Amino acid sequence: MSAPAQSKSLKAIGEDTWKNKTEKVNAELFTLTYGAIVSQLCADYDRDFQKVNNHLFSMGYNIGVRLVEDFLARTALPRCENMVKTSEMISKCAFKIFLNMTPQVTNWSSEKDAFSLMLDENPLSDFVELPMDAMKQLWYSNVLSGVLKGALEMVQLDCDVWFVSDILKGDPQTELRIKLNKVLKDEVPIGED
Amino acid sequence: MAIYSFWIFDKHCNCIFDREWTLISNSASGTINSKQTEETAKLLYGMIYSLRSVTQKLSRDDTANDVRSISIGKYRIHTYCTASGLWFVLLSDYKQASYAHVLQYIHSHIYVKYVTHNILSPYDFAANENETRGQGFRKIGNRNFISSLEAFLAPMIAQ
Amino acid sequence: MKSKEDINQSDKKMDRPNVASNAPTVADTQEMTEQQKLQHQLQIFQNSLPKVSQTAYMMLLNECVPLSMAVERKRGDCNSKLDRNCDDEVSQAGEQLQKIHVSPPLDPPSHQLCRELYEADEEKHNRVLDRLRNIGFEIGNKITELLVFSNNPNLQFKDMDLLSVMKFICRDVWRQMFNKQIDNLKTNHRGTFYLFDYDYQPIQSFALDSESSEKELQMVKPFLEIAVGVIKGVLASIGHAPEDVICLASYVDRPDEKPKASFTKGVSFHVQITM
Amino acid sequence: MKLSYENYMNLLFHLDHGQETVPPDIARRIVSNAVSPVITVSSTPELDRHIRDTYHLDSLYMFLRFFGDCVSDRDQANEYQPLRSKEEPELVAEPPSKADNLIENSRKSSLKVPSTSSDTKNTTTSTSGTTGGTRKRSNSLFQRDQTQSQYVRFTRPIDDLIESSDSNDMLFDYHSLEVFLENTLRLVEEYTDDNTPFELLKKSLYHKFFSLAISSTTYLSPYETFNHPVVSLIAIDISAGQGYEEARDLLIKFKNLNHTVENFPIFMSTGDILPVFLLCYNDESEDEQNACQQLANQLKKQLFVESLLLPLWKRSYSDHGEVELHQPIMSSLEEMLYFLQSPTPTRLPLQLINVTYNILEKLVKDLMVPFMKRKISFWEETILQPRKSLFHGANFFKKLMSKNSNGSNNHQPISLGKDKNGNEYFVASSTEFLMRKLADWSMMLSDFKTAYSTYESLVHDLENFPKYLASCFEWCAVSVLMGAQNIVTVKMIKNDIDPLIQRALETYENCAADEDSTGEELYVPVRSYETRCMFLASELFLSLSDTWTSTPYALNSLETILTECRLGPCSEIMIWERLSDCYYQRIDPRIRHKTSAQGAKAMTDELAPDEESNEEIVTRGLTRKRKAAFFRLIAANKWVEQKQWKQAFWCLKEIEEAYAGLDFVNREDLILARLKRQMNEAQNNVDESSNQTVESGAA
Amino acid sequence: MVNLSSNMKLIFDVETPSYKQGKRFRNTIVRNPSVMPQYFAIIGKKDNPIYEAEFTSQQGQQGQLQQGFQQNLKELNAFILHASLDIVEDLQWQVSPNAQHGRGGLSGGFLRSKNVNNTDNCYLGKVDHFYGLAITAYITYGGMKLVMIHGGPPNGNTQIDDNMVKSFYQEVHELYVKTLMNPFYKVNEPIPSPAFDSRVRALAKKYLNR
Repeated sequence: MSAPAQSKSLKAIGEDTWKNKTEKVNAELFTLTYGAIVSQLCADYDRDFQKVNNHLFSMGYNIGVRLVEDFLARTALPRCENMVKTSEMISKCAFKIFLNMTPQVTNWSSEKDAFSLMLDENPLSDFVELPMDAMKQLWYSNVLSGVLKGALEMVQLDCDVWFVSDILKGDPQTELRIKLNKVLKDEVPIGED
Repeated sequence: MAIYSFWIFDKHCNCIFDREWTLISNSASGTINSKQTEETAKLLYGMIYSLRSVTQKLSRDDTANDVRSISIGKYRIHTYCTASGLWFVLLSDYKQASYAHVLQYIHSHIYVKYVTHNILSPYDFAANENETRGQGFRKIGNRNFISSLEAFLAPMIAQ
Repeated sequence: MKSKEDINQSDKKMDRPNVASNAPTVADTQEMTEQQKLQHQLQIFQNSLPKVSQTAYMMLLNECVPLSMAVERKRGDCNSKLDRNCDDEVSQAGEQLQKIHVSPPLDPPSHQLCRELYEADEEKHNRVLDRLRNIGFEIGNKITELLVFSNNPNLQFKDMDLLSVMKFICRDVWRQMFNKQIDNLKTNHRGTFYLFDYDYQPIQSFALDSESSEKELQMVKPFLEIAVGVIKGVLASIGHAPEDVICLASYVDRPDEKPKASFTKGVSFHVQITM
Repeated sequence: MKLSYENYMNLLFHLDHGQETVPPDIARRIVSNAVSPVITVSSTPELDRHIRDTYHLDSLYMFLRFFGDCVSDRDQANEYQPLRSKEEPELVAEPPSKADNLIENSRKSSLKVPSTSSDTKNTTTSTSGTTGGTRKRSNSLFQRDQTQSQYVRFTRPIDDLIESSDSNDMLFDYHSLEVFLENTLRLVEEYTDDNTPFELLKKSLYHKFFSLAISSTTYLSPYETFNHPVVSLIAIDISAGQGYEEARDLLIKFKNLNHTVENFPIFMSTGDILPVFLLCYNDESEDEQNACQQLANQLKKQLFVESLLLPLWKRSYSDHGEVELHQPIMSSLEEMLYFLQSPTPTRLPLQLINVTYNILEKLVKDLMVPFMKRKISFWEETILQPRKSLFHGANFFKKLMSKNSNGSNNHQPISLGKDKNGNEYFVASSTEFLMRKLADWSMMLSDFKTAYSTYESLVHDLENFPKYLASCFEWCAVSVLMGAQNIVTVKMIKNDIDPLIQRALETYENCAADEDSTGEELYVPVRSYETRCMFLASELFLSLSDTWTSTPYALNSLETILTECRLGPCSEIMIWERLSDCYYQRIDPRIRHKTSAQGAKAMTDELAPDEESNEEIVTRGLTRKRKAAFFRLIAANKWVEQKQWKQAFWCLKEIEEAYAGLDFVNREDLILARLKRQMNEAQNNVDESSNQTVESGAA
Repeated sequence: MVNLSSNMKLIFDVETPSYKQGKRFRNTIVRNPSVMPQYFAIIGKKDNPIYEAEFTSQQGQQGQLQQGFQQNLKELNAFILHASLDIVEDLQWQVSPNAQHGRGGLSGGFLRSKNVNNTDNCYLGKVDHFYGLAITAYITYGGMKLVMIHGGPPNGNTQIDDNMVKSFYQEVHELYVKTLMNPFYKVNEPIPSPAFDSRVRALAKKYLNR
């Protein structure tokens, strides 16, 4: 079986699901809402952005563990056999279905266990300009890391997910890194092993 | 009677929901999340698990090669496994060739809606290590899930 | 920033019906009243704008509640330790985590946080609700500017009175946020309004593992607070200072003729504006 | 208690009233006063000497000028401050002299000011509230208050006026006005301190300024008759033995002024001036009293001239209280200036003052007003009626006539005449000028309806005489604003009044432009008419009850004055301040009660913050407070430029609230901060110099 | 006595009342006619500016300094602008004859559409004037007031090209909404973003000082 054929069908699944099976909401409202949350956190933590990052991540995790079920239910896709497949699934299906975007997959590690998603558009951070004090520390879209972390964990992929760079911080692009730690083993009932 | 019982197992090998019907004439008959069926659930899971292990060993490449249904004399056991490790299992009349779409519907329209999106409900029914590997006891108990499921499955009982 | 293409596309889509509506021909408008036509065009236009998944949005919105509780926990921890270094420790740890790309410590799962919120003492509980209302207020305060209602048939900018602002909330704001309108709006024409939403979308999937109970209602109640904040925010953007606006959410029974929804109760937002 | 007209206009000398509000109708009162009949005073040198000896006043005129303005208000008597040691109830209660009885029934008391300190001022209020029955309302739409047509102005003898006038004279003199202001401001500086309430005082100063700009007792205009004398008082001194001979000679001299005085204006006629003899005598002398009475009868029989008997002297006068007189409100600028620059307090016995007022009331009620009315009805019958029947509904015929006469370039040759300087004017006896006089006198008598219709019909006759025409338009508008004040509607302003004013201004403008192009760098006199027109319009608009509607018109006029008229710096600042006042008054009627309620609340200092914000929502866009503050700021800046620190200080105080808490207008590089710095520096300089004087004094 | 020596006098020179022209004794000081600066501000709900800028003409000949407002106006601009808010608010609540239902075709939705019609009644046009300076204004739905003082040529009233000015306002409005979407930006607070500033200036260059 050829990889391109597979990926094309993933793309088709993503687009079809987005087009026909997804209730939609205005992207600007989404941006606005996320912004309100981040700004509330910044206020709560008195601009200790490290804590804000952690909270966003944690919030994302709690979303991801549930969102993945929704995703699987919509697409009925099976588990991926490798990270390449996973990366395409994330980019062409998951991002497409939920955020109507398709980040580019690049920067593969030589072991093919780590890759980057290039978010050249990001509905979370549309219009955002970081204040000076947040430029250094805040990963504005960190909720995404959490979501991916949570979602992947639910399909037995223990990964680390983090932002490498962000346009908001003055970087040339926004890069989200996903690195597989290990594939979790399916549990075995007591007595079967 | 077209269907006899319905089960959901999670990735911790726990049965998190079961439903057994006893009367064809009464779709409300039978038990929900019953203690008595605990043993049956374990046996059922064990069987599916073993079969699955075998099939996976038989397959040549990495692509999925899952058990869809198991047919045994009077019954047919339909299984639907999600990538997140949930198993939806339906015991039916042997005549029913496939209930995959039914199980998929239950997953996507009932389970996701009333369990996954119910923020008051856990997404993982094992609260700690001791409740994994088939040792868990928590069940899906919320009325919206049950009533939707009943409404969906009721017509099939008498088919 | 959204891609230029999207904007341009929406422009094009905008223009066509626009021209049509200005054209003197009556033929194509015979079937629709002017008002309906404007509504229709508004719909077409809104459909053409960038979108994301409603599910993702709803999860984000709902996750605010456990998040706010998690914040309360963290802050409570720090306070109870009475340790001035507490903050520093955490952030240092965070920085280290960042460097080695290990995931930061996670908060408890959402359902647990919801339970904690339910069990929290009144003071904590209120702080969490305040936090939620703040988030909602921020959304509401800005959404007015975002939603153009100059020629929106639902609201004329120049002859805007309180009632039309409330209608704007019921129709436009609600539809944007919850994909539905408020079911019923009542007013005494002296600054008091009741907005009834019989199947308030964010909570429709919510239930505890038992029959409907007071506990369940109380646990769900914080999820109404963002909407409360939104209403206050919209009013503030129109010039009614938050101090002058009282907005309270409560449960109401669904009228019989309304179709059954999953959640047991409808929601009523009681808005009172000091004039 | 109500603040009296006079106290308000001279508020600087009545600072105890400083926290009251502007009297209602003030603009109309000022205008009424400004166009009130002028009375010339001529007297024999003997009489003047006698007065100088007794009362230290140069002449009878110098004595009488203090009694101008609203005669029935008896302002000078109100100045009476009883000395604590003296109790003089009898004086107050003393029955009026014989002359008083004659006019008793015509005294009016409605606007008399009750006493503040004691009941000794009852002299002014002792008479009953009966109103003079002679005048009745001619039209219910044209309201009038009871003091109207009670105003008079005194001036020097006609020959005196003519001698000192020049055809290039302004209606008012910009320069003198400025000097007057400067002097007044100096007085303000002297009379006030940092704690003096200043809001009302500032308004009072403006109205004083306004009244001087619109009135003159010395300038005889060829185009209107407001400043032309109506009565000529001819006074002789009975005590000095003067009698019939002197009186007759003086009368003849007066009657012959037309011929004897070089430059006697062709637009004036002594025939339209009522001569009245004033026989001054010593009240203690029975003989003199009798002589007066007899002489009065004789003068009436033989010369057909009425006489008034003024008991100018009496030893007992000085036994009682004396009053320090204030300057009259309407006086010539030159006199004002003179007294401002060299203030010499004038004191007269209270009793004499009351007696004099009694005589003057008699003059006004019994002689002057009836005379004017007789004249008016005569002109109405002889000029107006025939015209009406002739031209009624046949305007085209009239136009035809005027066209024809235009063709021959000789319109109604009898009407026009040239004076010695070659200026062509309507002569006093011309139909046009008599009609003008009819209108002006109606105006003086507060018969605004007649005034309006006469001005209006005159407009057609004067089409080719722009200077006459312009003034006609102007007074047409003024008569409506004066007469129909409370019923003026938006529509009336828009369709009738404002167009009249605009036409007046345009016409003045054209005249001025013509003369500008011919003349050298001189400010042509017609400009002063234009300026006055705008002053009048602004103040009368501002006095309308619907200020929301009317203030824009007032603003328009004031802004034009600022940009077009060559006022001196202080005068200009007065206008800037007035602009600010206008904006403060621009309050939508819908919220007027609210703002006043708010003001009341602010006084009690119990304004909750959210309550306030609510108020703001309701009042948004319905006031012009920010505009007002801005113009006040400009005024402050200009005061600083003039080094009028006190005025600047007051302005800044007035806008303090408006700009409080607004960071962006309080920045260091902006004007407000700069002004504050300059004020401080000036303050420091003053302190330093005063320190120095102290030091040097100590040394 | 006739004229003022003060620097404030400069303000007078540019005045020409609407119904009168050409007074002989108006001292006009000849200034470069190409100099047409603008002072622009976005005013928040408490009369606080959340953004301010002065635009200067770039049009002058080589070597000519970019000229802004004269010093005396510079220190006054904020006040002129503040004063005009009364009128802006007045207009804001007036029912516009043009804003009737069904007129103007297509309606709202989201601002970014750049649909001209949906911001029609936000633009108030010239609202005020002060001695030859014209003041235009624009209100956003959330009640922000965009106000601009247009400096004028020395010998007449400033001419406002409504289409250009309106386009400027509309695009600034769009920028403002984008700013508003920034969660770190709180409604009614000053806009500190240099990007916003440079974009507004670019718009000014595009529409106002060509």
